[in-house]
Amino acid sequence: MCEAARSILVVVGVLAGAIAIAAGLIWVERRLLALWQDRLGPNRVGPFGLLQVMADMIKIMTKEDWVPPFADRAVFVLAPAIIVVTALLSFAIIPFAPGIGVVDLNVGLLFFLAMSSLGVYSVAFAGWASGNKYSLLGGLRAAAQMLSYEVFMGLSLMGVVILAGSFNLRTIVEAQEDMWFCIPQFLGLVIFVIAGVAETHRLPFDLPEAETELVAGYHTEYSGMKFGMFFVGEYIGVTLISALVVTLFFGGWNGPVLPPIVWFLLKTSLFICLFILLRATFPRPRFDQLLGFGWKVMLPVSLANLLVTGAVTLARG
Amino acid sequence: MNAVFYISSLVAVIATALVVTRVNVVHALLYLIVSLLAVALIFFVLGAPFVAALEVLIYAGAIMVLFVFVIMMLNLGARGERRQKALLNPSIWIGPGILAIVLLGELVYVLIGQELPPTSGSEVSPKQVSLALFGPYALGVELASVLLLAGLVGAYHLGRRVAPPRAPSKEDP
Amino acid sequence: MFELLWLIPALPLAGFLVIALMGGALARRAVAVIGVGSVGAAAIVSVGVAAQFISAPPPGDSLTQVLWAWLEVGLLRPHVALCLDALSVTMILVVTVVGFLILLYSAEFMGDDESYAWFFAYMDLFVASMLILALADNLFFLYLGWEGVGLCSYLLIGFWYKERENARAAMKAFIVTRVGDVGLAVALLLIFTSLGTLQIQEVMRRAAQEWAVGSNTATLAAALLLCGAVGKSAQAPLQTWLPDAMAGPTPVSALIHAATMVTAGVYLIARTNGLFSLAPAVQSVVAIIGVATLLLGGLSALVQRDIKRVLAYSTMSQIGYMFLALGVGAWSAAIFHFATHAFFKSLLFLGAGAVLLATDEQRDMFKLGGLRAEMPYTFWTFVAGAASLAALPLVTGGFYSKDMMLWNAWTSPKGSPWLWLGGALGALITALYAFRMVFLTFFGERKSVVSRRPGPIMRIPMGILAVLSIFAGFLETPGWLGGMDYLSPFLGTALPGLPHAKSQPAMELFLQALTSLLCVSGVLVAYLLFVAHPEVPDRIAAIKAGGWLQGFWFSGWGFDRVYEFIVVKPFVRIALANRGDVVDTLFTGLARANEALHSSLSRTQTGKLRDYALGVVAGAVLAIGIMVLL
Amino acid sequence: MAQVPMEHGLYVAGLLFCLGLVGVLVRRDLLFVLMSIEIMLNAAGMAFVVAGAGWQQPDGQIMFIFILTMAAAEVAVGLALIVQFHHHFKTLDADAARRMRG
Repeated sequence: MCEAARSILVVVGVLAGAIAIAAGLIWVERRLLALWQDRLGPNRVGPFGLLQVMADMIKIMTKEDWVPPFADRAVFVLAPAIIVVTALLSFAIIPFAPGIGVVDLNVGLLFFLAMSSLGVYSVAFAGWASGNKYSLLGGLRAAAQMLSYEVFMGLSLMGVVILAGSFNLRTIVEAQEDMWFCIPQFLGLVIFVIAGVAETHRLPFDLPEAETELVAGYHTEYSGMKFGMFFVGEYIGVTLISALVVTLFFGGWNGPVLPPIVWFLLKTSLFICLFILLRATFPRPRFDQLLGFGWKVMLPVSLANLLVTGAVTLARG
Repeated sequence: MNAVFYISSLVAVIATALVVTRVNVVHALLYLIVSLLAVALIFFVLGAPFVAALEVLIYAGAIMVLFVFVIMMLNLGARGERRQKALLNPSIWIGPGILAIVLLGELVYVLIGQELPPTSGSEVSPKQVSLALFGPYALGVELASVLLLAGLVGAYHLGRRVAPPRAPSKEDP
Repeated sequence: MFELLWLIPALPLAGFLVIALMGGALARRAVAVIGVGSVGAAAIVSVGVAAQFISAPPPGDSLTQVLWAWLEVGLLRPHVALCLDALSVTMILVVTVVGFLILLYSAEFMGDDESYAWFFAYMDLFVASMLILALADNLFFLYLGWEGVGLCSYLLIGFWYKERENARAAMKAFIVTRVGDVGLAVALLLIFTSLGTLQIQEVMRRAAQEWAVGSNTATLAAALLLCGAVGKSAQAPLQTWLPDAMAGPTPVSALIHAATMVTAGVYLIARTNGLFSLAPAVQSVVAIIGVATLLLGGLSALVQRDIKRVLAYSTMSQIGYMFLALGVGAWSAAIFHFATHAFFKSLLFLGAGAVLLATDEQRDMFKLGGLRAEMPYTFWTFVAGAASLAALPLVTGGFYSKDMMLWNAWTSPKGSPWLWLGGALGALITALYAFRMVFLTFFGERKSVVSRRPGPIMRIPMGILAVLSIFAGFLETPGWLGGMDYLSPFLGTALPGLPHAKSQPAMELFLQALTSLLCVSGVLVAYLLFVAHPEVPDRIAAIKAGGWLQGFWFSGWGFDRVYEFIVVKPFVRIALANRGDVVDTLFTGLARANEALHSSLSRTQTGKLRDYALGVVAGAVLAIGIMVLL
Repeated sequence: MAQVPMEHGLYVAGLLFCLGLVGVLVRRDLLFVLMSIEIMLNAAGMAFVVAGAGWQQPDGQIMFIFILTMAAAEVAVGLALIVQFHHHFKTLDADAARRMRG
């Protein structure tokens, strides 16, 4: 009974935590961007504008939830849910600390990859269902981009799997007690971060929603809470990728003195900030450059990384 | 957990039936994805987590996305719905339906007499699968890679638009 | 020298291959050099081999050179093997020497022909085939040569195939000889099935052991062999192709249809003499066929107008003599006459060729005449040949060979005075037509223009052959005339001799005198009829019986008409009746049924993907159903 | 983990296969045909996995992986063909390409 209650508590905690962090990120991002771009950012609602999130929520909730008549209603409604659901489901396999985690899946890493590959449908269907040509183009771009980068994402993680000898994230974290995988798998880390940015289609890889060319791409027609879900889904994705980077490459909860869960949250926050820094600094490439970079640079590099890792592991016996 | 199996089976069958009968290709595709996810769940509860993950990752996540991609590229969907409906007059279902039922009957007939073990519920881990895959089945892996290469080359060649598209051929009298 | 035996057929074959494969690229002179030279080289090798054979005979008086195993099917293991004995030595000598001389002659004679290269290619192939035929160690290999010469004969008769008649003649020759060849093929099968071998010496040995004299199998085998021989050697009743075969170029007639190929039948019978000895009935038939043909051919030759047809009928008749000799068991005499005949008949053909060349293909003797002064060289050589043909006593080769045959026909155990009488009568007729030809062509008033005289390349072979046809006879002379006998004992090593019943010099002398008288009188009669009183023949022809006889003989005793009536016409009628092809209805019916089936099946090809898939699935369901339920 | 009779899993696989079969036979739109083929392939793979689970052997899963590979290659080529088809005929109706009928 106690076990069941604990499980439920963890699940609820993780869900709430993830959503809360994602929501909080909206404020964090705006503040940080303002800081780096030498402007103010939201600072009126509450101390340091902290309540700005609440204001935005109220606004978004009360907006008219409009579905365009030319849209495919069912798919239009379904699409934003997918991204939030898949991203949240991925949190199930993250080991936050010893004993804290939703499931201990021995194909955990594959589960994450599977979920992220399902996330493609969200943007693709959103773009298609809107019945708008910009949206369609945005959806197409999103599909192509996510499909491409998923490949390297998976490949870049295989180095970690080889070193840890398991798909289980908990085992992977435990395998990093002596050395974080960011050292032997530095290349994998770089690829994974780039692929992660592409997967969440944040700047500089936000071509599916490029405002200047596609009028916000696949979510042009969305409004109200449906738009809010895309918006929040993106921040959940950022959080998820950061958490995974920490888990896979930076030793997860491992760290001296402080309790494991604190270490984990600290590291994750650091990487979230890094994502925001990326957005603040990089320009947006052309779409063909994006795909070309993916297939012509990332794929060979990740394959080489995998090959070398495998060879070294074999050589060491 | 047995309930999960039966529920997923039901979902898979219903979703698949809907795939076959839909007129909107995107809806059909969505149902197909649901069906595949349900099958993945079946795999999982039957103790095959590795292929369950692959089912989602490759089948639902990659192969079906290709379909979506093509649908979006050709801009199909709602536009062709009425025409699709016209193509599916009820009488067309009779022959295939009978054939399928006969085939299913044959299958059931074969299985009824057999003494098959129940699924044990214990897991066949990814490690076991990998060991067998790169052990006795190594040749199969090589062949599969060759097949993929052939598919790659074939798809590239077919996908190229070399000649300007021909005028649509006249409907034969 | 013996180890070079294989070169003898191989050289002309190589010549054929070289010319046939690169004929287009070779100059005419090169073609002539290769074509003639290859046979000449073969002749030199032959002479060398023959010289060694005579001076140092191999053990058992025969020599076999196995080159390689041709094929192996069960018991049938024919080797490509050459067998050299006295008979084949004689044969290859004649074939290569005469062949070389004729080819040499052709080099000039065919000079203007557009298919020069092919002519030499075919001729070389012919010589090669003929040598294979002569040297073959087994009947299977012999049959290869046999068919090879048949093929070359066909190709060369129809050499000027652009004229329909020539092509027809070629086909006729081919088809008529084929009738005989079928007999030979069956004979081979029979021999193989009953004796289990085709190796000639082995066949003779086993036949003598296993078959009784006059047994049915032996008779049948000999009769079938005879069939082949009759066809190839243009004997009655399969002689009709030979006169038409004159459509070919004259050197071809000289080589193939006078000197060599047509005597293949004689060679075959001599070769398989053991079998014929076992079948006395068949041997008698051989003699009767010989006599019948020699009279038939002679009488037909008597009334021909075409100089080459005269020679053709004459050939037929002379081979009839050889058959007569074979029939009475005088194997050596037949081969002796074969040799002398090869010389004088090819000489006559070459002479006729020179005449035709000079007068622009004027074959009608009645339109020739008076060429004696214009072409003295040709005239004298021609006369030498004609004299030998007419067997003018003492001075010609033909006299000695013919005399030997006639004497044997009288004295041999199988002979009889009747056969002798036929032969003697034939001698008279031979003299008559031979000199009719000479007188008509070279005497009397000149009726045609001589445009061209034979050059040295044509003269040399004619001269050599003239010498040979006069002097070849001295190889074998009767007892009272020196009693030279070089050939008979030599051939005796390969061919059984005749049991010399009793020496009857008086009788022999009397008969010789009688035949000599007949020959000389024949010449005289010819002189009277065609030079002194040329109107007499016309007067004879004017009589009803005479005219009819002339027509009858002219047409070669109407064999063509008879065959036309009993073979060709019915065949054509059947073919016409069968124009719709009775048998074909079965096949067309099959085709129709297939078509109907096809069109009903093709209706299933709707082009619709679903229909195909439906077919596949239905089939699968059915197959699985069968597997499940059974 | 579920402990169900192996037949039940196989029945489900068979049912899915037959549904895919009906789809192939009934639909004229090439995309639907291809999707139905995917259903059939997946059902066949499922039968393997179920059998593998029943016998506690990895072979079933391996066969599924091979089928997956095959399906991936097949879809790549099939979709390329469909795109070309659409360029040619401006439709995806398979019957538009019935020029080859007997």
